[in-house]
Amino acid sequence: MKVVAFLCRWCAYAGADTAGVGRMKYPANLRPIKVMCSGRVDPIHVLYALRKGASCVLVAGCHPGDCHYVKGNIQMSRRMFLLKNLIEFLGIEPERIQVEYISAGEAKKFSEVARRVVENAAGMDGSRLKAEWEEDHE
Amino acid sequence: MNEVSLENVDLILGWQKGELVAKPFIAKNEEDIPKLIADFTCSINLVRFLHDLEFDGKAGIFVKGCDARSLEMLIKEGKVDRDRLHIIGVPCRGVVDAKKAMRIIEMEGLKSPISVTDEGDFTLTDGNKTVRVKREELLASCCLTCRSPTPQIYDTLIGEPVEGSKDEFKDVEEIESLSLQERWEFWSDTLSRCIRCYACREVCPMCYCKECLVDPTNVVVTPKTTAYEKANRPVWISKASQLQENMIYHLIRAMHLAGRCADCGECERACPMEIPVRLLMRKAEKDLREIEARLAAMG
Amino acid sequence: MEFLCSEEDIVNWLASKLEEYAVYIPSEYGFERASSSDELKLNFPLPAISIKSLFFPHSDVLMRFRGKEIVEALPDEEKKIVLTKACDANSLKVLDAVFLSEPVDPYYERRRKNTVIVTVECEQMCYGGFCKDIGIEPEGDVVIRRRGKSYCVEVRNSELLPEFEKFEACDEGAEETAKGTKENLLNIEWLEDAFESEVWDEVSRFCISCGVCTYLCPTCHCFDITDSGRVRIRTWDSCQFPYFTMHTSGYNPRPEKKHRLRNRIYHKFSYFPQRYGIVACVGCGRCVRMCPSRIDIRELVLRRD
Amino acid sequence: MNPYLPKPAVIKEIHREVEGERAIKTFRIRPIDGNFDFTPGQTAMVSVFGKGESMFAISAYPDIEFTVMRVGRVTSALHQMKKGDTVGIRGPLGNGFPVKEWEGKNILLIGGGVGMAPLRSVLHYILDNRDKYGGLTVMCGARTSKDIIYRDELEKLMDGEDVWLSVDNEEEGWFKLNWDKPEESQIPDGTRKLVGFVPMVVAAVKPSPENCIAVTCGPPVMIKFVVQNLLKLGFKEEQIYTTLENKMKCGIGKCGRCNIGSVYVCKDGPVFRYDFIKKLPPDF
Repeated sequence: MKVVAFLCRWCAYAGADTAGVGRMKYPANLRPIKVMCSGRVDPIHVLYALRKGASCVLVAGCHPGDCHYVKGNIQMSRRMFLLKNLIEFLGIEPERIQVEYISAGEAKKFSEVARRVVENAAGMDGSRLKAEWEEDHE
Repeated sequence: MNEVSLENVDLILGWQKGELVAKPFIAKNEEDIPKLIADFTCSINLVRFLHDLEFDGKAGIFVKGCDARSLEMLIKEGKVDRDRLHIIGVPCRGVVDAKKAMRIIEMEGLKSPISVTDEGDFTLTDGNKTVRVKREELLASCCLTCRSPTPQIYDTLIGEPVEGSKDEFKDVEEIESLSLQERWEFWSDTLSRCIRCYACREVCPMCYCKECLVDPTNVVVTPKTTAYEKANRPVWISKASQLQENMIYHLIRAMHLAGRCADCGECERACPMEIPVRLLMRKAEKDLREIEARLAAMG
Repeated sequence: MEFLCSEEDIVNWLASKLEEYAVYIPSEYGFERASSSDELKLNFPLPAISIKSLFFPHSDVLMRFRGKEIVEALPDEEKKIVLTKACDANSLKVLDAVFLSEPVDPYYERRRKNTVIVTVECEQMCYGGFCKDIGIEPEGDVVIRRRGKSYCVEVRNSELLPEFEKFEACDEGAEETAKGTKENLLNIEWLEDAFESEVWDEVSRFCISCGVCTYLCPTCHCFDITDSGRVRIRTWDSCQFPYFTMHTSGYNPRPEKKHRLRNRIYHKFSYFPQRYGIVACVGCGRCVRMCPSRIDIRELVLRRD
Repeated sequence: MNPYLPKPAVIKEIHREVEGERAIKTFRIRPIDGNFDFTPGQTAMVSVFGKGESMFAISAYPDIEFTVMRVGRVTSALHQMKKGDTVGIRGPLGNGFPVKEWEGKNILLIGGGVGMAPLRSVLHYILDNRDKYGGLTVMCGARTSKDIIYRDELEKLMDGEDVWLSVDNEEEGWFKLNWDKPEESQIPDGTRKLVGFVPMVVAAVKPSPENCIAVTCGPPVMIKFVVQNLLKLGFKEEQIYTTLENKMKCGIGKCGRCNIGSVYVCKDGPVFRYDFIKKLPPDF
């Protein structure tokens, strides 16, 4: 069971760093991917993660108003809102996609979110979008 | 077609008579003008052909209400130059869906050639046998919920404006009322049929990208493209027609068209496997409208 | 040998085979395996996806890679009975010519052998179809023709003869009149010196380069081989796609849609007959019915009255 | 036998031919089970598992070597491989050169850039069976002297055989041909390194068509003008051979993308005689 986390380099990733420095524990099956801005996360990245077997995808960006690129996080949240609705429409749990706002200082929030997302993913079966036939998923 | 002339335009992109439904047609000479038609058989959205149409000066184009919506969006996106177009608007009372007609023809055993006439309801006849069909049964599905059958942008309008109906997204709500499991069953049944012929994409006026994200073979290669670039292009989904790959294809298409889709229904009419492609676009449209309404209410 | 049977007789015969054979019957979108005798009938539609999908499916795993090892992924052999119409039955001649000629394609061969083709003749051409115009006659191991309320069953595969001997023989005279002598309207001689013709600009003007005509065509057999993860797959491909023939360098021998459409027509009516001696078109009309731009192949290859 | 199934093969040796953006490397490959009989000019599919497979001309004889320019996904993956790595090899495919038919004749090989690769297999074959053939002339051109593949090998060969190297741009120590009238160039005796496009070299060196077979391979433009110049020198169309290339997937005449008219380049080619090519529709 794996969770892919797209973390904004300016805030959420820095938050994860702070959590690491502060020796706060968070589950190891969260696989962080650093992105320049959460707005960079294209729906295809999220779907690709699910296709490759991730149970859940977390997209974490700056708090509204704090985006380094002015409104990348707002665009991300709109995009993910729509994507969640669409996958739900197809019969896939919308909880597979999680959106959070975590600032660089919120180490505690990061570890809590990470734990919550992983626990939530553990409660679900494998994603229906996983391409079982491809046999490439370690 | 008295309202139409080649005086100020190089050519006119229009429709000509075809069996069952009209064919796209380019009128270049005065003799071509009488061949142009604009009626209930003109289902094809001609706006798509503007992307690779070559002409000097101006071109005339026939648009129905839905076609005009896609044209408007393309103008907004800078893909089409409004000043080079002479838009001939055609208020539309709905168009025939060829696939629906063919199903009736097969069922009734009609023989080609078949003529269709619009008398409130439709009449199909091959000379020997005549079949009357209820209007809703033959109209393209998008026509049943069309909000603006009269083009919103035009230079010439042919005929009287037609009142639109209120779109209540009943088809979307029907799916939404199902449980997650039921929805999954519905979509896995329909989307596993997809053969990835990409007709829905190719026929769509809004799908003009030279390089499509989901099609691993369609990459733009110029003499300057480096080997590194070609070698490292991500292949997001495979070419296999597997349910998951098909789903991601349709999800991505819906995401890319959200808020841009004119609901002309071409994708659905083009689909040889009768996948309700429109439904996904309409779901996105409905959600976006709800957000808009909510934001407006918040002031 | 021909036998006179009722629909019930034929359905009973098929039903008796359900255990030994996988019986496939056309549904609206493709061929589906019948699980019980209730699903068997002689009145079925021409499915959107042709018979080729049974022997040459859209996506087929060729092999898997496990480290340095290559694991062949041949399909299981299956004894099949396929109910079909004359057009699809004829298309198998074309596919056989390609896939069973040297070197034999083992994936196709495995699926193709042990197949009994049961062809039900159509009483009239379907909308858009032109099979009878180009002289397509029913092919198959068993050919079923309607004779009033009953059916004349022609058993061409001698192995199946004993199973029908209990039925009364069908008189042959009736068969002759039914076949009729329709003139062959195929008109392809003009292709010989039309390679550079302006016709191709004209017909391809509204082509949108989608794969509908080729994917639905029962005789189109172009494919692509790609690696996806650790699996090598074969998928249908279409000569109408712009990048079908593009070299990695970016050079494309068929860069425009007129070149690609021309190739499709020439392949079916000129190149294929040159190579294998048969025309690669069976007149099923799928491309005519489904083309989003209403391009009609009949206008190119049929003599107009 | 499954014709789609590659045999595992080990990379025995890698030789860097050309560096830079369009790097070229030659890979010597040995199938693990050892069997692989081919004739010069035949091709094979080389697989990089998980990346795909590509068709290459076999560029040596009797060793199995492939000279690969880095252009796309598979070739880039190949370029990253090391000695001892495993690839897949499927073949030999295609028709190859009719080297048996050519016995007793003079052979003229004209290659441009990476197009020299298939000609090298013929070269090796002729050197192995040197007594069966008459005179041997090799002309090999590239953009610069650094882009000439097999340069060491060809320079060594200059001692005994008639080998000409050429580059497109002027370089020190290389004799510049008359640009406007190459046929009037006065090439000093013993000079074998020329500046000029390959077709110009053909015009300047003036090989005799007498009992000669000319084989040319390279970029399409080069082939076109080389053939023109050969015809001017009195070569007959039946004396000229070339190879064609197209996008290929199956390599066995089934996948339908490499056709030129009714001919599949992968199965019926890649070697064609010029009089045959002239009859094909201009679709390549």
